Amino acid sequence: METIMAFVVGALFAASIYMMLRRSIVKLVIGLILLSNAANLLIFTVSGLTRGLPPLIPEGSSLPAGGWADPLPQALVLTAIVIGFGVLAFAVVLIHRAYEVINEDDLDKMRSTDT
Amino acid sequence: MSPEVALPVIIPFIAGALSLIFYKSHAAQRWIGVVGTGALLIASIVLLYNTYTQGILVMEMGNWPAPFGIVLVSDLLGAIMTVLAAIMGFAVAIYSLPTISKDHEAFGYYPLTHLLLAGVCGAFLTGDVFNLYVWVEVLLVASFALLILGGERAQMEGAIKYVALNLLSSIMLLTAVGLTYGLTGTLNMADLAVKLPEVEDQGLVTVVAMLYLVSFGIKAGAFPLFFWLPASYHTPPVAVSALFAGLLTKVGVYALFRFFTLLFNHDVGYTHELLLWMSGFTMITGVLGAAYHYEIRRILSFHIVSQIGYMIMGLALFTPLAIVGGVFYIMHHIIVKANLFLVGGVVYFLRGSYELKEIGGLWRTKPWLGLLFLVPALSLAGLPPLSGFFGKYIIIRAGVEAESWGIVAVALVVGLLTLYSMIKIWAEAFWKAQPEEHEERAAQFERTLSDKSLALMILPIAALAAMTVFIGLGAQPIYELADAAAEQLLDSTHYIQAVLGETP
Amino acid sequence: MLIAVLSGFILAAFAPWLTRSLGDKAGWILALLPAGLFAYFLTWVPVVITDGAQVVHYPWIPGLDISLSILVDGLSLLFALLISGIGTFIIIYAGGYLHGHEDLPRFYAIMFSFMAAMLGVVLSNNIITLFVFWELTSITSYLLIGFHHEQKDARWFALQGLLVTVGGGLALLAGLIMLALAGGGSFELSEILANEDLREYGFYTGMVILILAGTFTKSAQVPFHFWLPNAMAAPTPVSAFLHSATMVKAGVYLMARLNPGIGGTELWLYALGIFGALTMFTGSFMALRSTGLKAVLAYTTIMALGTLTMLIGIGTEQAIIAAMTFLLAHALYKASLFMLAGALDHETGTKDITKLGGLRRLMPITFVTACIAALSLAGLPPLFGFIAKELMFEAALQAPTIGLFFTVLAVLSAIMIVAMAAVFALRPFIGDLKETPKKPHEAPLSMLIGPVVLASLSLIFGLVGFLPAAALVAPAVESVYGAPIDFDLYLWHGINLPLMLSVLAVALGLLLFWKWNAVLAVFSRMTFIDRFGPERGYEKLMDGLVWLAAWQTRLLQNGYMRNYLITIVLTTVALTGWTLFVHAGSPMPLGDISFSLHEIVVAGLVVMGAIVASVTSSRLGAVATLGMVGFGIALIYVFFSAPDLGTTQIMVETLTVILLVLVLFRLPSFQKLSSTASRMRDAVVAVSLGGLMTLLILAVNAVEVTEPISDQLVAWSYPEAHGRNIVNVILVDFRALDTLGEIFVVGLAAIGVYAMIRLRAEDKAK
Amino acid sequence: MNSMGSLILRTTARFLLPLLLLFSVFVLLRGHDEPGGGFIAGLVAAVGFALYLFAFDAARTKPLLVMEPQVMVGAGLLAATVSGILPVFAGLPFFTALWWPVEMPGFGEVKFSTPLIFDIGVYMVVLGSVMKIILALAEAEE
Repeated sequence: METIMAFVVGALFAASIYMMLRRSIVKLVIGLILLSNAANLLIFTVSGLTRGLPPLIPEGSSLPAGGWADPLPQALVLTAIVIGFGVLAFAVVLIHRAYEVINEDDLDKMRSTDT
Repeated sequence: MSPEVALPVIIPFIAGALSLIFYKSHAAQRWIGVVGTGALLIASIVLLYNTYTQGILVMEMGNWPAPFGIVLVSDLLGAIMTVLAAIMGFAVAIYSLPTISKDHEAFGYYPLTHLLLAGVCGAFLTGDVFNLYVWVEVLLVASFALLILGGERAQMEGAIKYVALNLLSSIMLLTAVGLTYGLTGTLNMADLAVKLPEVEDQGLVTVVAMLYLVSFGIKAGAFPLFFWLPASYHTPPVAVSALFAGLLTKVGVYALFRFFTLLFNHDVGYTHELLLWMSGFTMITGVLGAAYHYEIRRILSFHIVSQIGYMIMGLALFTPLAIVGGVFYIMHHIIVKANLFLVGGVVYFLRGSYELKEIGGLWRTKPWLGLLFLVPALSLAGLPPLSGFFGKYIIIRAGVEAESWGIVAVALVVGLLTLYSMIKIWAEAFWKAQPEEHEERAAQFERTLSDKSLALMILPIAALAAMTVFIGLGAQPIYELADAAAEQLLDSTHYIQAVLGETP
Repeated sequence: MLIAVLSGFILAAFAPWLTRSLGDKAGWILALLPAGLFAYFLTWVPVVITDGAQVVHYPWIPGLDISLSILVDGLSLLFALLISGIGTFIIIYAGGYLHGHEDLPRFYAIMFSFMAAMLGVVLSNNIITLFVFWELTSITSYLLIGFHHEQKDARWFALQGLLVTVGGGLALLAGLIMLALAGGGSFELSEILANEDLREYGFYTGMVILILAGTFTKSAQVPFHFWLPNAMAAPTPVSAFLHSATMVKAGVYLMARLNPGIGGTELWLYALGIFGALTMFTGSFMALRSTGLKAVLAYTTIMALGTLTMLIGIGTEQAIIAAMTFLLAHALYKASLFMLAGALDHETGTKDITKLGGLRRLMPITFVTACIAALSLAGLPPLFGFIAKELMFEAALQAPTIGLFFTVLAVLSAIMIVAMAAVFALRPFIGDLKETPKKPHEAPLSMLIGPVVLASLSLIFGLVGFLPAAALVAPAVESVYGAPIDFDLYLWHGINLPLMLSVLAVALGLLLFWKWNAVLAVFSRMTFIDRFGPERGYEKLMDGLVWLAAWQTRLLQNGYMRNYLITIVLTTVALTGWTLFVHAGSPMPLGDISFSLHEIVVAGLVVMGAIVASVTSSRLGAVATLGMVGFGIALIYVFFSAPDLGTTQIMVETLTVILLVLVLFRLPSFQKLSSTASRMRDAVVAVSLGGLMTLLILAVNAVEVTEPISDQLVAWSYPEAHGRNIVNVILVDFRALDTLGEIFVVGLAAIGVYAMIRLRAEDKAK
Repeated sequence: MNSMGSLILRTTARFLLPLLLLFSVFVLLRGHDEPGGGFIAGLVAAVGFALYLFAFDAARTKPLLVMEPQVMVGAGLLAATVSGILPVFAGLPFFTALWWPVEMPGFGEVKFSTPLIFDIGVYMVVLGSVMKIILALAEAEE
């Protein structure tokens, strides 16, 4: 399944970059959301996929029964998801606000700070 | 256990949380701002002193031994960077008192700056790659929010690029961390330093190193990844610009130094050669961008880029002297660059514009401001006997010793062009007479600026200028510090032993 | 000794205050410092004559091999005496010249810094310290040249001088570092020059070129000479100091200083000899074309600098003797002439020679002094300049190679200099009185004392040449030559070839003077010299720089977000992909491809969702498919043993979609903005990164990790950390710091969002 | 909000909010042993308030939060940070878990601990932040 997931993650990365390259700021943000998801899934995948062995310790035992899925990447991904949420909430409101100020959805018309 | 290692993170966290709780009282926030950053400064100096006298300090968070929990590690580089961050924080906190508007205070300026500092210090002190990612995000989101405070059009335009490109960088960092864990099963930097060389396919390690290189390269504003910086740095209030200029890119530079000395030193011929090319182009493109512009903050922003090149050059040459030069350069640069932005702010408050073509006459009316500008400006250009000269001298000497003529030539020519743009600001803003068509605005701005405000702005500027002069004239102790830091960087056994408590 | 060198800086700090409180007498009192220094340096003369060179060591930055050690030998002492001696008169002179000027206080501050920096250059034994002072002279002279800074020209010329000299200075820095390496690592001149095999250094040629780049720019050698005449934008006291004893002489000093160590090679001879001779000729020729009092003098300075460089390059005994004698002679008459030029300008209001005439009655002292100094400039007996010029001819004639070339150029220059000396000394004073902007009268004492004393010295030294030879010139010659030479300086040394050449030069020079008006008319029509001179090169270079800067900045920082993104993504793909291709050895294994139906369905949905989201033209469609991707990923987490992740992902996804719906639908609907071609390009870029990530995952997955740190965490989770949900234990205990950072991120985002929205609300309220 | 169907929504919201809050506390407390934890719990509570907000309006929702969301974020951050500092006073490194088992009548033994304080801090920050964003958006609407 890792191999298949590798392609899924690749597709997510490709789709997100493609979205970010569009001129609309909305698509830019959707691309960012996809990108964040893609990276999370990548971490989850590269540390190995395990079916049906959540890292929970049953009552009366001190180790999960019958092996476990690596809990550390899960914790990392969880942190990353939450951070991603915070950042993207900001980004979403930012483009909203930017649209109100600039009255443009087109990134090509937002060049005044560079030139 | 060394609790002082965690203080530079904890103090701004508490100050930030308190500022949020007292968000209705601006006076309380101002006090927390000054006291909090002052406490941070003291804590960081203590940390540096202890690190210098006792060697690398380690704090195992939660009492979980490394490499299993998160460790905070204060080696000399980390401690030096923390002190610099604290100096910046304190200077900007004072400078903010007269320059930050009520609106900005109402919408979280103070908590944001504290948390930005927390993120920066955390990034400098952490000994864990994923934790580094978290700190980078903390400082990034804080910087996002600071960047848009005010909500002007330019800020929005700049912020979109800043946010998008920096998020891309963070995602790459996250990806690289994930791959690193997939390769080695560990996140602790010291442990990684042990386990990365054991990875069978060393080529794959280099591949992951490239991802880190790009990610930190974006953060550092290196060529060809720097676009977000000149697009946004000139848009927020000048105190924020100064803070950003001093600190944010340096997190990227710091991370490059950390990763490409401690973790990725297995294929120096390849990775550091790449860094060398990167540094050369970074210097050139940055300095040319500055030569093109006529707006003080834009000029200064592009110079951040070009100066980053010198620091990376120190790392890329990878000789002991070059690393010393790199560390020295970072110390000098943070102080000088932030100070230039602060002086630029004073110019603005006296003249009402950052456009060089619209201002002038300051040497006649405010000669002391001229001196306070010349010190950091000439230092930035690397003129003796100021701090920048010695930084550049060490790096150039390292380049000559390594017989890397190309990069030495680039570094020298870029130095001259840096002088050119500093002199451009000097000649236009200070020497030239105030253009008549903008005289009215200038007079009005100068009238509205109270003496007390001006004094509060000059105080940090003068202090930073004094530091610049001191680092220049009294370069020996600073050199010794940089030398000791470089020695730790080049011999990773110090670091590994301090963290893991064993000889690798 | 160190205090002597640095005293200028100390006084500079107080100079503005002193100037204000001392009022009219400021110049006279401030001049006590250089006068004292002069006396102090004089006391060293017997020491050096009897005991040879002295090194005094003061530490500074030992870690970087930088010290404040001071080298006192004949050469440095000669320079130090010139700097402090002439400096004394300059300070007095400036008090008169800039009398009542509002910027006089800061002028003195910069002037003393400049003087101290110059003393530092000639007295430093450490080459880096020498360089520090070297650059300080550049920057302080910049501030001096731009004294009239509200004039555009002054700013422009000041910048020109700065860029040329600092540019050369940077090359010099590299050259000096190489010099230290060549000398085995010591940065002390006394140790470096004691080294015999500097010339065998592997990069000798490069080192010499870099060092000469520094000295040639500083000492205004062709083709860098153009900045020097332009530097006359400075007030006259500055020009007088700059041209006679300081700044431009720094380059000469350094070449002379290094001559015993790295000189004597063919490269050295040809580089210095040819460039020096050409500079000498160019200077004289340009002087002939000039009509400004200061311009004439500036070009004769270039002539003198060229002569000195040529002589050092020739490097024979006679040449070095000639060089040191000429150096002293030039300093005396040049300072004097410049101050006189300033006096004329100051009292008449014009610097144009053709507009001056008949002043001999109104300014008699000026007239007589000018005549004496000009005679020395022209190299006529019984002035000191004559001795120097005779020696120079002799050295040129006896040069080891291309002696004829040197001699011809030297004689040609001498002819023109004779003419210009006559022009300078006679034209403003003889003939009928001409109308001038100011009513002329004799200059005040403060402005005359310097020229009178210095011109008298020219005369005295000429008459009793053995005095300076014994005391000043001989030790300097020894330093430069590297070995003692016995010689005497006499006015009369028989009828020989140099004397014949002198006679010829004087005769032809006077002829030229007689016909100067006609000559000027011809030469001033030769505008191609101005059009194609090196100064145009400098201007073109500056224009080119501005153009290049504009071009590259517009190219790179073009404001188009997608260009930035494409650059970054392609850089990533190139760096990572190339490294993967070249360095990662093992062939990519395909890994585990087992799957069950529900997994593959969800995976397919995620991919489909991503693709649809990126091509759909409907906003709702994009948001819905985005949600689909998110929930699909949540399911994948659940399938692969991560219930916490699944729950969190669902929650977050729900909130994200709500936010998007709340916010995005106030924005305009999607438009097709890009062309098909750019879509294709974007698709290629996107797929290349996606493919790269796939390859990376496959490669990393093939690596077996034996002992991940998480094993230990699992083992500790219940017994040590009292928790059964290991993921949560990691979050709140093992890696609580991450979580702390994480909630700060969330809090920060909330502040940011709040600020953005509320600020908008306030905008509306206004 | 439109009035059509809002009656049902209001009734549901009134009914659901306490339930969701209770559930969120439950998720928070069991998080150390079963899937859950401060973050998820905070989101659950936020969803409850969000529902209430949609049903009524910002003005009526705000008082239910007990404190200003901004203050709640600050307090949560402070609680989490302080929970990390507490062990220092016991001479242990930052974030070392301290456990105080407390016998609670009816619940049995409850493990009161610094990780729990930490998780409560997380809960408050998440709830406060989300509410702050949503309230700000809603107020801007009105």
